[in-house]
Amino acid sequence: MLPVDISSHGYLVDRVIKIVLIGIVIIGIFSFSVLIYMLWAFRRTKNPNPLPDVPPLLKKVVLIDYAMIVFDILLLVISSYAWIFFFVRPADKIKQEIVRKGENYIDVKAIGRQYFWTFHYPGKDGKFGTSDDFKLGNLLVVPQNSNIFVEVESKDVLHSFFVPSARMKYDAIPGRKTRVWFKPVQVGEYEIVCAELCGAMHYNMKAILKVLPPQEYEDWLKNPLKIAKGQDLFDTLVRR
Amino acid sequence: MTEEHAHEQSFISKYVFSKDHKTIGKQYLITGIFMAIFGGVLAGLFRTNLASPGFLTHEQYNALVTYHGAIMFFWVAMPILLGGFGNILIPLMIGARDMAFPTLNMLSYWTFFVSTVVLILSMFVPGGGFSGGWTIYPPLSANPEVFMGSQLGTVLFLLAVALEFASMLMGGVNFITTIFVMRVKGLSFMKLPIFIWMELIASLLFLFSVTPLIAGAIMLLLDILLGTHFFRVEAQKVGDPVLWQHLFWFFGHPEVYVILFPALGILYEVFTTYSRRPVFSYKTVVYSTIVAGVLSFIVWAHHQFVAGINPISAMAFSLTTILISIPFSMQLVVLGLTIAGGSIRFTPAFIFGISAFAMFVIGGLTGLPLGAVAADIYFHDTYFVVAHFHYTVFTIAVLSTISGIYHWFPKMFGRKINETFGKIHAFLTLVFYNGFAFPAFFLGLAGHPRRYYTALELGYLRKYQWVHEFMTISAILLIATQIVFLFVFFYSIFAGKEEKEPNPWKSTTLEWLTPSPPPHLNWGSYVPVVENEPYEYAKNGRDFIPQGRLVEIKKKEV
Amino acid sequence: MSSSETRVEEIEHKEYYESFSVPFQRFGFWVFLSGEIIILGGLVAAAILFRLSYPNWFESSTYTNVIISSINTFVLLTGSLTAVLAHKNAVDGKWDKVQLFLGLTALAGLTFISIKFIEYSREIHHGFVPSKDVFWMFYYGITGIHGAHVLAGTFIILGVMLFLKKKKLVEAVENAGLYWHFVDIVWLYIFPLFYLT
Amino acid sequence: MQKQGHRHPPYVGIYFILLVLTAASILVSFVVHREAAPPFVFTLSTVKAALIALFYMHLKYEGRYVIALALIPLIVFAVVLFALMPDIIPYQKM
Repeated sequence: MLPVDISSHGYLVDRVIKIVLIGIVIIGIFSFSVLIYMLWAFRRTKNPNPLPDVPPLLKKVVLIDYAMIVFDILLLVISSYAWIFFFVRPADKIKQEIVRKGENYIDVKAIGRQYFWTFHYPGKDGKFGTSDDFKLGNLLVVPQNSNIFVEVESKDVLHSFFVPSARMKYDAIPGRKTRVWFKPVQVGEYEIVCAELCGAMHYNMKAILKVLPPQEYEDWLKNPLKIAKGQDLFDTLVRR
Repeated sequence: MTEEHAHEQSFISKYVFSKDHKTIGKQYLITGIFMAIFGGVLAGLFRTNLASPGFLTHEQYNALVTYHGAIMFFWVAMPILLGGFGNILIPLMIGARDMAFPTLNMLSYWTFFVSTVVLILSMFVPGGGFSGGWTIYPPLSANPEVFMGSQLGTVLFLLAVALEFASMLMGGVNFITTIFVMRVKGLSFMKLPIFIWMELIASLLFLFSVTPLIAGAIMLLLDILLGTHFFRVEAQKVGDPVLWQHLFWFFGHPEVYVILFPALGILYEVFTTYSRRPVFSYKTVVYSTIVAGVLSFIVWAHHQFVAGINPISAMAFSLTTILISIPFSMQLVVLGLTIAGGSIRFTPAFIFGISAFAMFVIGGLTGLPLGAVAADIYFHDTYFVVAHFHYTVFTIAVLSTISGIYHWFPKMFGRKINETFGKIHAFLTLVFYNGFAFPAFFLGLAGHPRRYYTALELGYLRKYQWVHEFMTISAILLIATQIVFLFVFFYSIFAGKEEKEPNPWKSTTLEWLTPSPPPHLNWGSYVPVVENEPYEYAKNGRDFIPQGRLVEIKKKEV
Repeated sequence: MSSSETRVEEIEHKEYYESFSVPFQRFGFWVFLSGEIIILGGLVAAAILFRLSYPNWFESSTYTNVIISSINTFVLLTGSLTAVLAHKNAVDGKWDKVQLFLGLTALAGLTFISIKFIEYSREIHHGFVPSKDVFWMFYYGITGIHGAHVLAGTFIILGVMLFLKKKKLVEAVENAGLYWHFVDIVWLYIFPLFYLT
Repeated sequence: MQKQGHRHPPYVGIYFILLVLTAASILVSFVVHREAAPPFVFTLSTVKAALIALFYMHLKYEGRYVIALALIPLIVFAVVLFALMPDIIPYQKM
C-alpha cells in the first residue's frame, strides 16, 4: 500500500514501518487466538462451573508482557536509529558535511499559504535575496541524486509539507523556519500535499515534485520560468 | 422505599433540578446518548461527502469534522463515562448515600446542559460554526481574517468547551472527594471495585491536565477578542502557535485516558460478573493504572513529532510513549485472563465487553507505529491515525458504554432490556464498525492525509475511492443500528419487563445489594457493611460472595 | 445544601464511613484549589517562557508603576492576615470578631480592585494596550485573570459573612480564607514578574 | 470538625516578616543589576509563598493527602515549564 519511495532515506522509514506492522500483527494474532480459545473453552454450556484457579497453561500468557517489553525496546532502537540518522541532526549540520564531501546540493524555500505552496529558488548565485531569485507556484523541480534542503515556512496558518513518496513530512509554522533535507534518487513527478488542516480548501493544497535527471535540470535552470509557466498549476496563484 | 414519604418532592426538584446522584447520572447518560446520535449523524453526513464529493460545501465539511470530534470526546465519552456511570455508580459502589457535594453535582449537570446548548447554537450562527478541527490549532482558530468560519461561531465553540470543562471539573472535585472521604466502613482503598479506582484516577488526571489548557484557552480567547498575539504571528509580534499545541496535547493525551480508564473499569466489572471469575490480579491493575496515569503526563509531544519540536525531546517523548504501552499490555493481559477458567454467560453486556476488549487490543497495538518516531513521520496526520483513534476511542465511548448500559440497566431503571435484541445489536455493531474503521488503516498506509474533503484531487489516492465508499456505507449502517438501539433503550425504560431481583447477574459489588432502582439515599433504612474483597467469585466452592451485606440502622431524629 | 439530605450526612458521617483525616469540605476545596494552582501556574509558565526569550521585557516592565503595585501587595497581604485572624477567631468561637475580620478582608479585596482599575486606566491612557507587545499582553492577561480571582475571593468572603448569620461553620471561614491566601500567593509571583524585573 | 490539636502560629509576626521580605525584594530590584535581580527576587517570593502556604493555609498541620494536592500542581507546573523550554525559547529568540 505504501507509495513508491524515491528518497535515499525512505527505506529506513519503510523498514521501521514494516517491522512494527509485522510485530503487531504477530502479537495481535496471538492475543486473538488466546481470546477466541478462552471464549470457546470456557463457555457456560461446556464449563458450567468456573474453575477455582486459572489453568496453568493460560497463566503463561503473562509472558506476553515480556514479549511486549522486548518488542518495545527493539522498536525504540530501530526507530531512534532512523530518527537520529536522518532527522535529529539539524539540516545545517548535514549541509556542512555535504559541502565538505563536495556533493551536490540545492537550497529551496517552501512557503505555504492558504492554499498553495511557493518554492523560492536562489538562482544562479545560490543566495536568497538577490535579483536572480525566482519562484515557482506549486511546482518544485529538483535534480536527481542531489541533496535538497527545503526551508519550510508558512505565511498564515499551519501547513504541513508532506511528500508521501519521499517519506518526508514537516509542519510549516508561521514565525518559524525549519530546514529539512532529502535526496531524491528516482526521476518522475510526485505529489506534495498539505497534512495539517489549514482551512476550507485544505484538500486542494497540492504541489508537484518534479525530479529531473541532472542534465535536464541544468537545462531547465537556464530558463526556469518559461517551462514552469507551461504548468496549469499556476491557476491557484493567479486566482489569489 | 421507606424513605419516600419523607422526601416528597415536586416534579421539578425530583427530575429536573435534582440533587440525587442517580437522577443526575441518568440526565448525563441520556444527554450523552442524544449527543452520540447527533455526533454520529454528523459523521454520516461528512462520510457521505467523502463517498460522493460535492454533497457538502468545504466549510460545512470542515465544520462537521470538527464538531464530530469535539462532540464525541467532550459531549459523549466524558458525560457518559464520568458524568453518567460515575455519578450513578460511585456512591452505590462505595456505599455512600449521595455525592459529597450534591448541589455542586446538580450545578455540574446544568452547566453541562448549557454547554450543550451553546455548542449546538454555535453550529448555526450566521457564517457557519467553528471549522478548525477539534484541536482548535491557532492561527487558524485565532485569526478571523484567515479563518473560514465566523468569529462568533469560534467564540461560542470555545465557550461551550470551556463550560463543559467547568462542568466536568465540578464533577471531578465531587468524585475525588466522595471516593476519598465517603467510603463505607470497611472499604479500604485496596478493596475498592476497580471501576472506582478507574474513576478516581481519571478524575485526578482530568483535574491536573485540563487546567493548563484552561490557561491556554484564556490566552486564545484574548487573541480572538482583544487582538493579542499569544498564538498569532504578525510582523514584529511574536506569538507561538506551537505553545498552544503543547498546552492542548498536555491535556489531550491524559484526556484519552480520562475516558479510557472508566471504560476499562466497566470491562472489569462486566468480565468478572459474566465469567464468574475474580480479576486475575487486582494489584497489577491498580498499580499499572497509576503508572499509566502518571506516564500519560509526559507523552504528549508524540502528537507533534513533525510539528517543529526539538528533535531530541521528540526522542524522549517517543521513549515515554513506547514505555506507556507496557502498563497497558499488563492491563489487557489481566483483563483477558479474567475470563480464563470461567463459566462465560454470553449476555449482551459481555458480548459488547469482549468486543470492546478485542477492538482495544487492535487500537492499542496500532498505537505503536505512531509512537515510534521514525514511523510517525509518515503516519502523522494520515488516516492511520484516524483508524487508530477510532479503534481506541470508539471502543471506549461506544462499545464499553453500551456494555455498561446493558449491565447496569436493571439497576438504573428497574427494568429489563431485551437480550435477543442486545445480541443482534452487538453483532451488527461489531461488523459495521470494523467495516468502516479497518479500511482506514490501509488508507493511512497509502498516505491519505486526514480531514480531506475528497481524495479525488490527488493522483496517488484516486484509486482508493471505492474504499471510502465502502467505509461510508458501513458507517451509515452503524449509525442506523445505534438509532434502533436508542428506540429500544427508551422503550425499555418505560415499558420494559420489571426487574424484581436486586441482583439479576449475581454480581458481588455493593450496588447490587440495594433494590432496583435504588431508593432515595440509596440504602433506605439500611447501611452496607463491607466484609470481603470486591471480586469473590468461584471461591470456597461458592459461586459468588457479595462484597458486603446490609445492616439495619436506627435512625436518629433530626 | 439546606435539605434534610445534608443533615443525614453530617450525623451519619462519622459512624458509617471510613475515617479520613480531613473534613470533606476542606478536602474538596483543596482539590479545587489544586486545579486553580495549575490554571494560574500555566499562565505564569507561559509568561516565564516568553520572559526568558523576549529581550524587551525589562524595557516594558519599567513602565509599570512599582509604587501602586507595592501598595496593592500590602493590601493583599493585609487581607491575608485578617482572613487568617478570622479563622483563628472562628476556631476559638468568637463569632463577632470573625465578622469584623472577614469584613476587613473583603474591604482589602475591594481596595485592591479599585487600585488595579486606576492603574489600568492610567496605562491605557498612555497607550499601553494589550496588543502593544508581548509584555503588555501577558501583563493584561495575567493581572486581569488574577483580578477576577480577587473579585471572586471578595464575593466568597462576603457570601460567607452573610452565610454566618445563619450557620456558624468554621469550614466556610477556613475555605474562604484558603482561597484568599491562594490568590495572594499568585500575586507574590506576579508582582516581581511584571513590576520588579 | 476542625482539628483543634495545633496551637495557632504567630500570625501577626509572620505578617511583619512578609512585609519586610516584600520591602527587601523591591529594594533588591532597584539595587541589583537587572540581569541578576530575578533570581533574588523570585527566591524571596518563594520564601513568602512558603510562609503563607505553611502557616496561613495550615499546610504545616495538614495530612499527606492535602499536601499531595498542593504539591502535584507544582510538579505539573515544573514539567510543563521544563519540557517546553527547548521548544519555545530558541524560536522566540530569532
